[in-house]
Amino acid sequence: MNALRVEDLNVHYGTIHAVQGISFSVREGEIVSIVGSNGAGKSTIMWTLAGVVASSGGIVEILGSPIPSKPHEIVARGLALVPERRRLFSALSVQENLIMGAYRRKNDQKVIDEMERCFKLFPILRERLKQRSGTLSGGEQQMLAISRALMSSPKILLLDEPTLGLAPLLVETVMETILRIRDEGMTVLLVEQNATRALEISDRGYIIEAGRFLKSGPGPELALDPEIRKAYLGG
Amino acid sequence: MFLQTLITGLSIGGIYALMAVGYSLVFSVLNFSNFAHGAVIMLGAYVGLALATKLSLGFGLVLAGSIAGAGIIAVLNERLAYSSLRRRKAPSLYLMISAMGCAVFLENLVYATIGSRFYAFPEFFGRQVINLGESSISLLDVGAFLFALTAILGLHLFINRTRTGIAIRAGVSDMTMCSLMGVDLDRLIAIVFLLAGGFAGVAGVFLGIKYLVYPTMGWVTNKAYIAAVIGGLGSLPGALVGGLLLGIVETFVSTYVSSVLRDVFSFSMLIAFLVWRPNGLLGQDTEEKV
Amino acid sequence: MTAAQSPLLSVEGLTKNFGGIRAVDSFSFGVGEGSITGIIGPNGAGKTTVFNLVTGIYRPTAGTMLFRGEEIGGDRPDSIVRKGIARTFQNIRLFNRRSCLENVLTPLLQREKCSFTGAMLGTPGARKMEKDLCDKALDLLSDMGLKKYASYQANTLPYGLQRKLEISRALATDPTLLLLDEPAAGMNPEETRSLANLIAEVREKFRVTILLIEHHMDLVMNICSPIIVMNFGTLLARGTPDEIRGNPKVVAAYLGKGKKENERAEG
Amino acid sequence: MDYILSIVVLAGINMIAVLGLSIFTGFTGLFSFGHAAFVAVGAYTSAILTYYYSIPFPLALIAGAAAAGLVSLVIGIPTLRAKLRSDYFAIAILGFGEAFRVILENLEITNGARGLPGIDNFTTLPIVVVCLAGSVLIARNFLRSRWGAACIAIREDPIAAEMAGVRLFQTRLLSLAVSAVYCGLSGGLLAHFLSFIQPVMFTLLQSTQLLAAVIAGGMGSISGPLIASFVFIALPEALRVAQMWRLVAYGLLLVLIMVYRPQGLMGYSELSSFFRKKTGVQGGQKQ
Repeated sequence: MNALRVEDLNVHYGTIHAVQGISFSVREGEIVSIVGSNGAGKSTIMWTLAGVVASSGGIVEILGSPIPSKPHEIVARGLALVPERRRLFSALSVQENLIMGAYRRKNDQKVIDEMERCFKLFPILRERLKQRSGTLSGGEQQMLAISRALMSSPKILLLDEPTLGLAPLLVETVMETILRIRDEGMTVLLVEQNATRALEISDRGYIIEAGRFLKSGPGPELALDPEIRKAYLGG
Repeated sequence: MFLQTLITGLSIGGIYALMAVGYSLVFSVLNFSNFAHGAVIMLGAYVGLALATKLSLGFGLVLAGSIAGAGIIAVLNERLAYSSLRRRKAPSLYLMISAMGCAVFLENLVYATIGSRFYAFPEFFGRQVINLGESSISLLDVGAFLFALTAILGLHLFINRTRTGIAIRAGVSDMTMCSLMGVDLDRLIAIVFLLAGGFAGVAGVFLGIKYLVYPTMGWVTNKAYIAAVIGGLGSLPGALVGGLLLGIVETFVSTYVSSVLRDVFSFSMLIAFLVWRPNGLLGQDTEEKV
Repeated sequence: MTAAQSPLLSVEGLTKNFGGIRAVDSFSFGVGEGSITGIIGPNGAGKTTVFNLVTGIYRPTAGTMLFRGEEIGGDRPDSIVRKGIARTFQNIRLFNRRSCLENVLTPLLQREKCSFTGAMLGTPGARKMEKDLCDKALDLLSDMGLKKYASYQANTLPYGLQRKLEISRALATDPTLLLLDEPAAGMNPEETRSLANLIAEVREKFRVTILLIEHHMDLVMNICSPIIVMNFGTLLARGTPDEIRGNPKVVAAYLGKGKKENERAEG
Repeated sequence: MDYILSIVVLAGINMIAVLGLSIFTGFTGLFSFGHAAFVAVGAYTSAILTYYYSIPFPLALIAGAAAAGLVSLVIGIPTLRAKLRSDYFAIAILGFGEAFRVILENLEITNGARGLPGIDNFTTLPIVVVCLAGSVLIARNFLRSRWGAACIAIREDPIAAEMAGVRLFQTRLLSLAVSAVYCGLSGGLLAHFLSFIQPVMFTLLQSTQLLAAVIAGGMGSISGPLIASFVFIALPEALRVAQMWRLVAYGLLLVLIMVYRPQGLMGYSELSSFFRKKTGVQGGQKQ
């Protein structure tokens, strides 16, 4: 079954047609990447799926039914977004950020269980629990951002440039975490500028340029496609 | 003399702080100066007055009724005058002008319907005084001060310890991300206005008992606004510190310098803070990045 | 016309901190007179911050910026404009509710010295000067192919023409150096090609040096030389389009590395 | 007849102040809750000059307007130089207006809160008409000069304005001073029409009414606010609506405009294009 199905999605910012009739789907348990250069419309797709940016036409279905309009209703349907540049609640502690992630859970024990699950993925967070999240290092912030999204135990996780600004070693950690998350049964939609590594771990990938898909295919295969290089560096 | 002045200053400052909390709460979440807060305080005082005189309720019930009444008024105010502006992300200035319109509207509506008469609360506390050496303090002043301290401390705990409180702080940090955590923003903002209105109710009752109840009594909150700016708009401890500081400074200026200069001094402080320290004493520095 | 001759703009050790974040980190580069220099780099590399520093919108944390040999670090934006640097913005910033003519007329008026009382009383001299400047503005608009839109309100123009109008307004400040921040953003390949032609034309006609940030690589590779590549706020590479395209560091910065390379970097 | 005449004169006087604030708010994009203070400066300065020193009325008027311009620099220089957030600026000038009123209430020369009675009745309808016409003319010229163009550029986009060579601080300060001069002139006329002034005539409420006229009339238009201010003064006066109900309506109007039509009741674009045709900035360029 499709976890996410998008058909003919269009988004306008004023006079700019940022997303131009894009269609794709993500099956349950898949990792799907959308790669492309800056300004191609990747983040816009993510914000639209999360309900923050309004689309100007198109169909979005989540687990077989139409997506609600408000962000908090979308979260309730099992979709969580880790946005570009993390957007942590910087004045709040690590613990409070995690509690916010589980805002919809009324059961305290469930919240604690979810937190334990996150600590298993990222043990460092347990040590930082009381620290203000704004004072964490870049890598730790990314781990917290992913954990915060996981706290709502989503069925579909959207990751927008999770490796932006990270050193190679941390890029590896993030990518391996994504694989682990998928193995636990989650569906992942990944948007990356860091195309090679993202496609390597993806079941399928799409190359986007100027608001349109240029090409799609199995991830590792697409990673070697010269078309990508062209999309990024011209040809 | 000095001690007496200090204590008077603290008690006035306590009431300033109660009022400043409402400004700070709304500012922290919606980033605008809600000048209608003064009118809500005034209406809270009228609600309390009606309960006390028409229904002859006791102090506790009057306070509770006034908190509830002002809280509801504040929520309605947000729904009718601010919510659509907020949803279309209008500049904070538009919200402020709308708030100013609300203040003028509500105040003159009371003036036109209830009238400009001054009303007094029944004497809940009598004229009891406590003697401390040479100085004497009225029970009301002590009560107001202690109540202000307790209420603000309570709010502080609520904001820091409860799930809703954390959500409010998360909203202050990043509204969009707050909604992506599953928070219904409309509901969250209604809670913020309910809290601000509740504090307005308390302030209205204390203000009405200490002075009198009349349509323009809300303008005193200009001072509360100054207190909020001094402490740092959007900061709760700031509202307390700013309120107490302004109360003390004002009382000292009027006692030792001149009572005429008191208000000039306060407004000059407002301008000075806005120009040189817009984040106040305890407010957080906003990042330089545009 | 080669870049190496005399650097019109030379930037040394430019650094900018925002709170704890270092957006630009001792970045050095030069722009040769008459060149079309391109700045590229992945998302968040600090390119627009460099523009904001050069035009005085931000104050640098450290570093020097010499324009025609004169230090401009710390100057107000309007005085930098008067020294001859003009720019356009990533998200077009026009005077939206004014006509195209007024958009171009505004910078022209700012360059004139005129008597305040004369203007207030509407003396014939003041009137004449207004008329002359209007004509000058119209000439500029017609050079840019916008003459027939002169009386249109700026925000009613289609997107591509708004970009053009913004470039016209920048040219009206009589610049020596023109900074273009993602001029092709939101354009389709066809519009991008005609923009490339326009940029080359503008350089000839107005004798300006051009420094541009762009993500449309076709545009950059076709008209820019040299190209400067930024990553993490510093200089990653500099060279001709072919050198840049073949540079493995640049490719890695854009496309990222595979698993093996990442693990190699670890050791 | 006298009654109607006095309404017209009052409306005309008010229109001059609204015109001034319109330059500052409608065309430069800065909001103020304190312009009543500049009306007060003009009123008191000119009244004191004719009352105590028997200075000729025209000179006193000019002095009042000039004094208002100078006083505006006192608040304008620190606040505009600091580049306050626009709402902080509106509040700072509110604080200034309130502080200024308190000072007026306590000075000897202004006769404190009781006010100055017995000012000579110099203001007549022809004088108001001449002043208003001159004000409109100069405002028009100002707005199409390089300074006016700079003001409008700042309103549209301060950063783009700077990159078009506009001096931000100087232009904003100039706009404030010009608007204060207009308010000062209006105050001088007011004092010599009512022949009695007192500090409560220049409160925050008055500032809010001026701002309401500008916002209601339409930002970036000269004619809109003029019509609005005439309607605001003349209509309730003619219908003999009690002051407090009038204020109820002003308050409601401000909220409704912000919620439904922040560009002003008459709409931004029609009025601005109407204005543009009149000034002829684009004259002769139509294809």
